[in-house]
Amino acid sequence: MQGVLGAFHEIDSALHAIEELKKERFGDITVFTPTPRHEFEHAMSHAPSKVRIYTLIFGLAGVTFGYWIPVWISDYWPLVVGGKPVASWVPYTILGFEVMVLIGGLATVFAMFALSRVPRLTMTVGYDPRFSGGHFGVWVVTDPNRADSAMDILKKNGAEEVRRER
Amino acid sequence: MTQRRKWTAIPGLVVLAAGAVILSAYSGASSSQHRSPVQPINFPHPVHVQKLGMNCLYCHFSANKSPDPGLPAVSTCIGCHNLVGPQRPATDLGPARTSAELQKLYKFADVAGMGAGMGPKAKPIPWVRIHKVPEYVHFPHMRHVNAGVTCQTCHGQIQNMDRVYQFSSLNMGWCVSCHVNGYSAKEGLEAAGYTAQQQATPAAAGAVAPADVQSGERKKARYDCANCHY
Amino acid sequence: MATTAAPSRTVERPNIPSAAVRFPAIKDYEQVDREIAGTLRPTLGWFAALGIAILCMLIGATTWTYQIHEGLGAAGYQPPVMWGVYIITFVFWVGIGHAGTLISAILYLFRAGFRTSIYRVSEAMTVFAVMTAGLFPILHLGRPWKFFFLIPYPNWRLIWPNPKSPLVWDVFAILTYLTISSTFLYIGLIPDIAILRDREKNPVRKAILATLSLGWRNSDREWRHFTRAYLFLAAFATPLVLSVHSVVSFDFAMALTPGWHATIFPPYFVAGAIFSGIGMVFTIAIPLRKAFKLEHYITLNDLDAASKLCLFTSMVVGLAYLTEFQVAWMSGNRFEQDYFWNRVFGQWAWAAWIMLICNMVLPLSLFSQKLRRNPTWLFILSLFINLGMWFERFVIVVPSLSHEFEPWQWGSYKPTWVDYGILLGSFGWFFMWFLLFIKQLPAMAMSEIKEVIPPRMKHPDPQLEHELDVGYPHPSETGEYGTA
Amino acid sequence: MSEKTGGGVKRREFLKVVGASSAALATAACAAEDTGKLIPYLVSPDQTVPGVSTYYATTCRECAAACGLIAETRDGRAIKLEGNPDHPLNHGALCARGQAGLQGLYNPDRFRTPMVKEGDAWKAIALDDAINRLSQAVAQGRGAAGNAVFLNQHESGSFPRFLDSWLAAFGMPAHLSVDAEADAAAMEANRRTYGVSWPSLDFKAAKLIVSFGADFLDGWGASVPQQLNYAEARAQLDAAPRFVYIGPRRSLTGLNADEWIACNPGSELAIANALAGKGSIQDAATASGADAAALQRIATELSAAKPALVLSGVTGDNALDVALAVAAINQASGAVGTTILSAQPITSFDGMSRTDQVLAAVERMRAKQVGVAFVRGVNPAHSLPRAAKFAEAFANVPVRVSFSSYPDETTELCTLIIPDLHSLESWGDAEPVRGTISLQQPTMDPVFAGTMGTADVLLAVAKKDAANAAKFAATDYRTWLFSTLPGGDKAIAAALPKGIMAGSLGARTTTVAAAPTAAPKAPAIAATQGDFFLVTYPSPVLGEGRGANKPWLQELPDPVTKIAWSSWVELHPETAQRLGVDRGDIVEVKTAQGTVRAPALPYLGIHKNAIAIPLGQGHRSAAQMATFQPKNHDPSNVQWGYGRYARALGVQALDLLPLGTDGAGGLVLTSTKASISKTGDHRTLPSTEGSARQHGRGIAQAINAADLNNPERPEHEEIPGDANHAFLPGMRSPVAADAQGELGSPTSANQGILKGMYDPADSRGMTKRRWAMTIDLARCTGCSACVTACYAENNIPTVGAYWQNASIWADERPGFNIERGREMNWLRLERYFEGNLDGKFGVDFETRFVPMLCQHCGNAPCEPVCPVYATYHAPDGLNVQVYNRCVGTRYCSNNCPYKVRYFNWFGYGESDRKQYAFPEPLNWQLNPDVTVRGKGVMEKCTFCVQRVREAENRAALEHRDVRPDEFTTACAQACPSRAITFGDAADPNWSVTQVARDRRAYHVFEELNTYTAVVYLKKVNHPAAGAAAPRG
Repeated sequence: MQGVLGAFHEIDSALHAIEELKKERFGDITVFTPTPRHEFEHAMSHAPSKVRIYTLIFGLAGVTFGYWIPVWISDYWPLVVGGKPVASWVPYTILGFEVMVLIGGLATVFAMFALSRVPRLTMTVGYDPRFSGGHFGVWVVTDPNRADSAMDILKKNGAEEVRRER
Repeated sequence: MTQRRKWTAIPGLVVLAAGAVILSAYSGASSSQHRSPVQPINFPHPVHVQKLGMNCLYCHFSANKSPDPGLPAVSTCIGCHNLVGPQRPATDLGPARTSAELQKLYKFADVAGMGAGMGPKAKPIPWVRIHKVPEYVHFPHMRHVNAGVTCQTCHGQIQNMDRVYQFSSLNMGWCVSCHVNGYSAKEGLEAAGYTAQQQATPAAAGAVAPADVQSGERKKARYDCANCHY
Repeated sequence: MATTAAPSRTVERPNIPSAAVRFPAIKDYEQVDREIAGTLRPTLGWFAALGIAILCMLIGATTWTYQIHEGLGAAGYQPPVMWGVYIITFVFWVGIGHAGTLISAILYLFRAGFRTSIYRVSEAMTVFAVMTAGLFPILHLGRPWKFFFLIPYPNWRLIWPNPKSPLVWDVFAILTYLTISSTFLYIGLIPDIAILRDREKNPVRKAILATLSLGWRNSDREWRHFTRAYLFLAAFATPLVLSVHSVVSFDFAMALTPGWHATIFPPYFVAGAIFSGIGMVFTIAIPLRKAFKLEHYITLNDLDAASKLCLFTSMVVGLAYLTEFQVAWMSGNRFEQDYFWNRVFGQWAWAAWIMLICNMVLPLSLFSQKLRRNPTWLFILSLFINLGMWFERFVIVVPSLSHEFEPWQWGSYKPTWVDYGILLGSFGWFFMWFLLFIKQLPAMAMSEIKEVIPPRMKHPDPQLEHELDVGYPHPSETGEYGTA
Repeated sequence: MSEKTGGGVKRREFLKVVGASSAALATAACAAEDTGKLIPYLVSPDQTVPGVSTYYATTCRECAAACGLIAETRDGRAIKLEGNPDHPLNHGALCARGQAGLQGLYNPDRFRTPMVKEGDAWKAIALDDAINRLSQAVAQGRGAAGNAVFLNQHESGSFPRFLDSWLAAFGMPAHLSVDAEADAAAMEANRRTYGVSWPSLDFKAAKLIVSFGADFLDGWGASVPQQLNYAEARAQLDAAPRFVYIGPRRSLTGLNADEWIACNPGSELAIANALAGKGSIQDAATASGADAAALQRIATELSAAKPALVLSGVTGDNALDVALAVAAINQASGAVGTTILSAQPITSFDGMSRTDQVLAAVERMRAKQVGVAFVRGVNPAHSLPRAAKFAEAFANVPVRVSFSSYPDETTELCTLIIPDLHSLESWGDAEPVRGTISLQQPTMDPVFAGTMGTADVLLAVAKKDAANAAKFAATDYRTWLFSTLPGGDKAIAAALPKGIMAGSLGARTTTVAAAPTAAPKAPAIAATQGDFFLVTYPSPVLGEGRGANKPWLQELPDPVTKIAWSSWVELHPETAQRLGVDRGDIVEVKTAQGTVRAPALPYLGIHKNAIAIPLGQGHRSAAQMATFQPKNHDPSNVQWGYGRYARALGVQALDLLPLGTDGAGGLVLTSTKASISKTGDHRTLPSTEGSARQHGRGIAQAINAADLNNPERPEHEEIPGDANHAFLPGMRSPVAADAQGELGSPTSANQGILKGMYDPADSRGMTKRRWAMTIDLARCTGCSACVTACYAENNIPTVGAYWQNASIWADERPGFNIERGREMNWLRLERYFEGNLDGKFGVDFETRFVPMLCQHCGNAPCEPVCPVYATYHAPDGLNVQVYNRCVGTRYCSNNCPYKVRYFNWFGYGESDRKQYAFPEPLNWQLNPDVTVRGKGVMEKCTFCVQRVREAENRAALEHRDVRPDEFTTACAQACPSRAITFGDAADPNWSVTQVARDRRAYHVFEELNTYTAVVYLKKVNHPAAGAAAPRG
């Protein structure tokens, strides 16, 4: 996998570069930004994250389990306490809720990891330490023969540094 | 791609850990099952029970009338063993035989030898206890014996043990599952080592009426805490 | 986030809407990294503080060991007062924890700008407070070595915890809360760890940071899912906060003890928790801001906004106090009436009045804008609030138990050195973790601060400019962050 | 001691001690656990089955009355004392002191071997050595009459006769039969009037009971039979006799009275005469400071009441005169033969010597006329006033022999100690009532091999003596005894199982001098110096001090003041206000004879002009004692004074008294005035009392006899939640929810598919039962025997000893744990005052006693809050506490409205701890059927579940169901008022169901909807005509 990496210091230049790259049909573009900016989301126009689905599914699973376990426990060894029904479901709502939050929350996080390919065990090409600092990066995956045009576009739009990576 | 497979390993580990916990919880790890200590005198249950056909209640005399099964007094041993026993002078029944274990018994009982009574320096035999439930558990032997539960159900086939070992885990779960699911006379007799046809005969079944054996209905017992813990 | 607010080009009047709080003194991303990463260098004062914290923690640990060996009698329990300092301190720490989640989650959902600078500190505070609180339920057990009886797991005894007991609800609630809030903290930390990783020269530390950062690359894809997940987590944490302290309040409300058996407890406890939490945030953030020279991050506007929240919750709590008395008065229940009379005018008046003054009266000072913007006063006040909230729990636990239905068994309560030793230990334990935290990981969310400061631009065009909303006079002109 | 018991002992120690520790640390229950050894008998004992109790009938020797005992023994050890149902005296009941006899038997301070004093040091010697030394001593003592003094504890039976014959054989004067608690004046008056020293009293027959300081419920005379009878009398409800108590202090008996006439000490005679019509009411009123109108009213009542029962227990210098005057009143009201049954005398007190005789003997000692002195079971160095200078006189006796089993003040002054056997280890007899012999037989082998029955010692000495060997041929005292008892061996063998046999013992050589000796007469109290009359009285629990080394008795709160492990000075609240003295302030009480300092206790029940100090504490050693090391089990570490539990406890009030006897030669306890002054110090009194008022919460309810048949029962308005008691839901079904038909699954509430063992149709069928209890407050006198019974049955640890606190930076005060409310009494006796609310200090206040124990609620608040099911509701209606499951959150206790749950703050049950409550051999008394609780667990009343199970097991073995009233709880069994009934409320054949139907029935805190299984029956008051009884 090889491509061209451009480091920008100003956000607007980075945005313009992306727009032009898209015009030139450069497909696989990745933006590195120190902090989430809506401008890039608009520019990249990706579909919204799918995390929510996992949250929903596992949240429902959690609440079911959280209700079921106390009922099962009470029934498993039916001891009467305080003259209450052996399995009194009302207070079990609390357990249901807590377990829902626990499982739902953890599922959300793991889903986020999964979708954004984290943990990434090896630093792959096309990243520069500056991108966690003050710089915005644009990484274009392209074949060598079109690389030069990509580099031109990046330079033209005021990239501080442009380099080829393979 | 490789990354994906790598990170899927992480939840895998979590699952493994959980499994380990559950396993350890259910294994008898927390009981002294199969413990088989060396006794001061290697008392051969098989000889007394199988060969001589002695009833458990001969020595464990209060098992059917007291929570405490009863432990034979030294005098009980001597009662027989200053007359009979493997240490036997040569007679027309056979050549002289002697037994090291019996010598130990005579030492404890301070018995001069065959035919002599117990001496003044007699000491009780410090048997090593094997089957023990904690002090906060009250186990009334007589209730179980009189309900027809065979000794072997809990103690295993002592009659075949050259050295007695703890047969059951004596875990609370072990007790309770029998109280809840009930005791079947048939299974009890099988545990005691009776064959199917033996079970039919009242004699073999001992306390158990063959009727129960046939019906196979299970005797259940209370399983609330205060039944044993107070 | 904060960027959605309307632009304003004039000098901010102090009473700005809390959503519009900004960092005028912060020019660009590099400055953020420089200044905040700069706070991580260990200092002598830090080592001293850490040493003291660890010492206190050890005192607590030793005392606990002694108590386990000797039996709970070593503590000052005096039947019928069967709960004492330990439960009081448990509720106290759980309460502290709540403000953290409130600030990091609820204010996140409400887009409150002043959250950005203090949320990392308070989230960390939450985690460590809950870690501290979690010790006490075990610590106050008669047989702490049997605490696992409370945990639902398959066991050979075939018997499980009693799901009808509020204490079991506690187990679920506290464990969930600890898990979720520490996850929340960690997730928020990942991008910052990545920043540290990229700034780090030392290969060993770099490797560690790289692992902690899970190879975070700030790519648009990561950010896309990250912001989503963060939002949902916040959405989960918000009801969780409310539920957890409600559950804690059930420990009391579910009992029929006079003074406990009240439906008002859940909201009352939640408000109290947030109130005490804000207090603790002040206690921590104000010295921190000074020590780390971050007055232009935690600006007076931030403090001002936070004090308003503090004032509000204080009034909610005060209302709850009064409502309790009114309910007892109108209930016609002589047990309740006797008890509440005894609380304020009897045996326990001194404690009750400490509570009322610290939690109801003193915070009223925050109506004054001057005091709201006076860090010194806020710090002093916060100490009173912490004291007052500890005594609130004291007043709830001890007098109720000492004055129950059965007059023959009315009693008193006097803690012993063991109680105090363990109380001290809990503070040592908390601050030990906190101090370790602030020097290893950034006490402020760099990447989030970057969100609310204008990015560098070559040709500012009006459309974008509107969106990015740059436009402040430099704070040096307004003197907005007088280093009070 | 034979290997047999020895083996058993080892086994038992293993069982219980390990039991304690593993109850505490059950996590150790893993593979590595040491299961210990099984020690068999060498020869199995006859007619005993291991693990099954054997019962022996014997006789109680804790006081002179000689009640009948049933000693429960298990594996060769006595573990519980109960009353003998067949005994004519106590009919199966037993007082606290009687039950505590067990702690005399197993007292850790008992002498293990004989000891001889060499220089200042005590040396342990062998028995035969001791016997030799004794024979030499006897050799010195023989000869001139009066050269020897034998002070023996008063007991009825053959031993005194044996003793006298032995003394005679050696030319020594007859022994003195001493009982420091006896009321000589009353006995003298009885003898003069009725010809017997103690008639039995029938309160039932009386129309009116008037007591001049006669505390017939506190230990005056034969308290158990008197209490039984008094309770029967009060149980007649509206037909019951009214009870008026006249005296300077309201004792336990006084608190039970319907009316109290507070009078100055010494004025009783005037009142008695006035009531008898021999003197003017007005004079009596002025002399006594009582209200003339009240006296007049009582006089008229008395004249109308035929028969009345008037008693005198006055301890002033004019005691005999009052007693005689009272006897006259009785005769006038036709009491003799109806309420005073002189035809059925209680003969236990016959032949008792009087204090003046003892004082005479002391004077002889002082005059160096005594060569040898013996003491057995008496402690004159403590029970005589310091003014008697006993120690100095005793020192003049060259040879001083003590047969005491325990260290005490007198024994410490002796030169030779030959420890006696405990009565539970030895043979004996008594004649408690004429015509019935109560047998005393050993219930177990002696605890310590080095001890020997005094009678056997004397026999051995006689055998060594050429002249007497022939006279005392009997091999041991048992053979001698059997040879003298009527009917011979066969009759005895037949009688032993019942413990009693018909027949009379030979007349004993009386040791009562015909006329009073020249002992100093007490001064008239009015003549002495001081601001207040000083009243000293024997504690109803500790007696004159003999109970002080029994932890059960020390722990048992005084029934009146509810204070344990301490002494105190009672003064009237008004006096306290005047002196600015608060409860617990140390005051100094000063008389011509001495001073004592003790904490003050403002008490409504004492006359404004009087202060009172109880006897019983204040034991002290002549030598300075090193502080006691609870973990030092070395027997040679003798706890001089009165043993470890009496160490550094309270004050000796007798120090204040001048030496004086009354007309009958009895010691005068109310003989001087005293002045009182406040010191700076303060000490929290170790009391189990929280608030003495029930604040109208209806815990102890009462009804006026007049209102009993009155349908609208006016007193109910004031009682919260006082519902219609025809419906007793708590008693009706094991689980209240079941009564509501809701027990079962969430889905089908009333089908209840999840009922399991709670299903009445379940094969395990426990739900047939609902164990329940009724407590009749009209009968309860607050004597607290039930409390001690509970301690004995359930292995409840005592926690008041000063070393039973934490180790580091902790106060070491006797009763510290009680100050902190950490007492463990599963069953406590609450004492509430009614009327005279604070600030108004009249005499017309009422006292209500409530035994408070776990109510075994059907809707138990403690159950649902336990996170681990350590407490839950058993299908047979018990609220169960599972010790080994308990983790100690103490939430259950917080949620218990009755506050009847108790927590093990320290390792009271763990033998390796200094807080251990059962130091060897006290742990032998532990009930093997009850788990010894370790530290950190909650415990509470179990309704004696071990007895329930035992009965069920017995029934199962006999293939039957448990029979109605087949068994009962320990408290109900012991109660000398028969106030407690226990049984199965679901089965109408149990008497408890009948009792619970009573019109007076109520539940405590019924408004809390707890559906309790304990039903209380209201106390019945008999207020003076016109006066309304206080409400509450």
